[in-house]
Amino acid sequence: MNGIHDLGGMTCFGPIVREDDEPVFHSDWERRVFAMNMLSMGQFGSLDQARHAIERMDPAAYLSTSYYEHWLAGIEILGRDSGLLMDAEIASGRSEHTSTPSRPPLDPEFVDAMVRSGSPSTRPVSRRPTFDVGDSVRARNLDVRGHTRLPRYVRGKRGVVSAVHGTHVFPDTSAHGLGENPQPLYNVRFEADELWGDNLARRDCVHIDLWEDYLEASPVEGRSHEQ
Amino acid sequence: MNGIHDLGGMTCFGPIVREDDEPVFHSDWERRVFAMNMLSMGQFGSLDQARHAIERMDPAAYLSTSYYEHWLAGIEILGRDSGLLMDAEIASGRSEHTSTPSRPPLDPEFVDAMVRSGSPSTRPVSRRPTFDVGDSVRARNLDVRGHTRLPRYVRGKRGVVSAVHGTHVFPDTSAHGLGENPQPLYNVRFEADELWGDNLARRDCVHIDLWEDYLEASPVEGRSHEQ
Amino acid sequence: MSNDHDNDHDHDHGGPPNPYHAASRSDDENRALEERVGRIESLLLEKGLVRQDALDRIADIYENDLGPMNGAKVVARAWVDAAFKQRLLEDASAAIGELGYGGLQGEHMVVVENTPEVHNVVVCTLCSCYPWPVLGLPPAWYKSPAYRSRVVIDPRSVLEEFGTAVDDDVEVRVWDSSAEIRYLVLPERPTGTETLTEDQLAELVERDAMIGVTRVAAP
Amino acid sequence: MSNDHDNDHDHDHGGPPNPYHAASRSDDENRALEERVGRIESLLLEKGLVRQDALDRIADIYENDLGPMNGAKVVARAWVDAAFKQRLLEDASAAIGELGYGGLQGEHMVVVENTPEVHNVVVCTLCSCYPWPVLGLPPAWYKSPAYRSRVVIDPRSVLEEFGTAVDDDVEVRVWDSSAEIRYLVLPERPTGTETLTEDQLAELVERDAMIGVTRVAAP
Repeated sequence: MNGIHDLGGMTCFGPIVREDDEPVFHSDWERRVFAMNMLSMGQFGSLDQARHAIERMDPAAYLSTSYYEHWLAGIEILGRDSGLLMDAEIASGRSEHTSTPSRPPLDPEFVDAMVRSGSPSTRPVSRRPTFDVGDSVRARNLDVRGHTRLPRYVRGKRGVVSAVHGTHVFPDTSAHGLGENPQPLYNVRFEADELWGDNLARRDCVHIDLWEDYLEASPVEGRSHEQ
Repeated sequence: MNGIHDLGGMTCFGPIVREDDEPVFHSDWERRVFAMNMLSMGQFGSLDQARHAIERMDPAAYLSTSYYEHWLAGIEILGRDSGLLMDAEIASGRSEHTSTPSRPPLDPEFVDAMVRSGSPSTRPVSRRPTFDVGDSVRARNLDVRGHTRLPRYVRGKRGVVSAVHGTHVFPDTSAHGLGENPQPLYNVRFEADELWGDNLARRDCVHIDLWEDYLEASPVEGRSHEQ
Repeated sequence: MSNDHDNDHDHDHGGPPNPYHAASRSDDENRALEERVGRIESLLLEKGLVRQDALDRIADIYENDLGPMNGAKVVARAWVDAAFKQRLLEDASAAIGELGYGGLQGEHMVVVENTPEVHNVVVCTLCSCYPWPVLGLPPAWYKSPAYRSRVVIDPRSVLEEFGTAVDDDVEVRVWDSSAEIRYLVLPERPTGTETLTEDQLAELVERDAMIGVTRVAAP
Repeated sequence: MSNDHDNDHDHDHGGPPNPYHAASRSDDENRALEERVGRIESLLLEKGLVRQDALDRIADIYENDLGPMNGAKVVARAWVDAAFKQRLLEDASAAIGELGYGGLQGEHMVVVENTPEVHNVVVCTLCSCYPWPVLGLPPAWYKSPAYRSRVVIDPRSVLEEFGTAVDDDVEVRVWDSSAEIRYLVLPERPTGTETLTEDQLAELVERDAMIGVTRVAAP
């Protein structure tokens, strides 16, 4: 999905507004949204599903609401998608049907353990990476209608593998309940002039993490992909 | 400028909402905005400048307001840019300084003539086109910070010239008072799989008009641009 | 924008609301807009930048004189007059001028022909370019982010929404009006119209078919 | 969003307003949000999907226990302990674990080192990925469209806004956190800090320097 969240490379949002002595939460409702999102995610779906829920917000709303409003929208969308919440319930705040959670609610001790141990995205799968550090690659220009972590700004661009990160869950399938499809994850370095303009002359680059299915080999001479 | 107006290729706006028996104007204010924009443009700037004014709207406002609200915002922005209107005047609706229009206001007869004759963007400049129908070209990947009519979705992509349109005013300079810089304008055909995804297999294409400065030759074998 | 709208984030089901349509504005919002428009209008008039009679005139032209009935006549003529059609496809501005149409936002016309092999559809992804002399001012959907964004990447799903099925072996050509060239689609003449007059044919031709999102239906 | 904001379209001068900051919400808007949040919270509690004590616990952890003071200790240790620094650059998760930090949103850490030749800066263009165990939750600007969109295409102008000038011959490396790898910048140790203790050094290290938008200033 080529969504409004895919912001990399836009130049229309003006200066960056900072806040002195910014609190962790600006108001009590932000704190509550943060907590609910962290604890409901396991009931409603995966982190990838939660990200995709926010990506499906109305684009104008996405741009005109604050961060924890995105999370709030995400909880509502994902709760509905999961079948555990209904529109009428979200509107009223009162449970109107019984739904069976997939697991009991987390207790504080489990919360402590979850924060401490995290939830690694690596999987013990021995899939030999196709690419090695130093290899020239091209980010494929893929038409993906669902969730993807291949931003538009790198699609079709050539870069060089700078790290091999091991085998990680693939968000494009994970976000849609289509399995973890673990595969090699790479860090790829793209030069600024390749990404942003052949009229640029800057010593800058972007490093980004890309899964194997996003990449193809690219001969150094720079032949474009041909079917 | 990579702005919110550059919408081609996004897939997040949902279904297209149509209106049965849609009137030309939905309300009187739309009619008045249309008329004002048409007649003030000559005072405030060129069509390219007017387009760029709208492009500079706050992105969230751009997505959450209707078309003639864009035009209204454009009149305000361009009026201010031109020095003919001041913030305080726009807020109050009362003139607070005298400014000299560059020309007298149009009368109804001139309006009739303007609508009839139009305002061609061709210029009698004999600049020999570099490309011919059938030539393989690549839309350059240009970093343009101001107005441009080179949308992001074609940048860096290969296509074939399908028509040569003559010599036209160049919007990238015209929109910034940097001269008309007339140059050959081409229609270029891009295949769907080149633009949108190497995983696509559809007999579709996009034809788009691109100025000579947006293009470079592209050997058929598809070598990427190299500096 | 109302608070109801702002607080309603579940737009992924059934699509987003459509703030892009002024028709969906509340009375309060329209009133606020009337006032804002009134302020800028007073200012332009007081400063001598525009004249009221000229404002009225231009609105009148586009509300009453120009519209898709012009384009329909061009299409009908092309259907009945092969030589005209030839001229239309070779130099659309001149051929359209023969019928008395042309001028603002139609200075550089190109007509693209639908055939059994090719279906054409027109958009302006960057703003709202449209051939005013032959179609009038564009409908709101033509200017909406939904249409502008999607028709270039997924024209078939857009055409489907308009009820237009296109076979897999037909090529869909999307024309993105990025310059001052303006595009008009010459639809296919429907079967069963052999006995109709040029005027009767013109009555069959609707705006959306000349944008390319629909076909001309048989009578 | 207030009407004042909606009707104010002239954002090209001095930049847009910042609806992305909850701090800029009106009392009415915050009240409406409190109510909406209250409804969903009641629902989750009533349905047995979450427990109030667990909600309180997780908010408490991120409000009080985790924050940039953790990252600052990692940086200070790297400045004073060359072997630790080596381990940090080779396997950041393990080295950071030596100091007791790790876990959620820091499972796969990478530390990138600023040098006189290279300046690193971190972003998540697609959402808001950030190394929570060492920096806590991200500031609003890190999650804003302005930062996310521009730092990849024009990092030098972003750094300038943060008061960070970068010489033309220094390479700016932008790290876009598109996967579950989390990045921490190891800033350059400022000159004139040779006599400071590790704890004193840690106090110099601010959040923004570990994101890479600023440098660590000399004391």
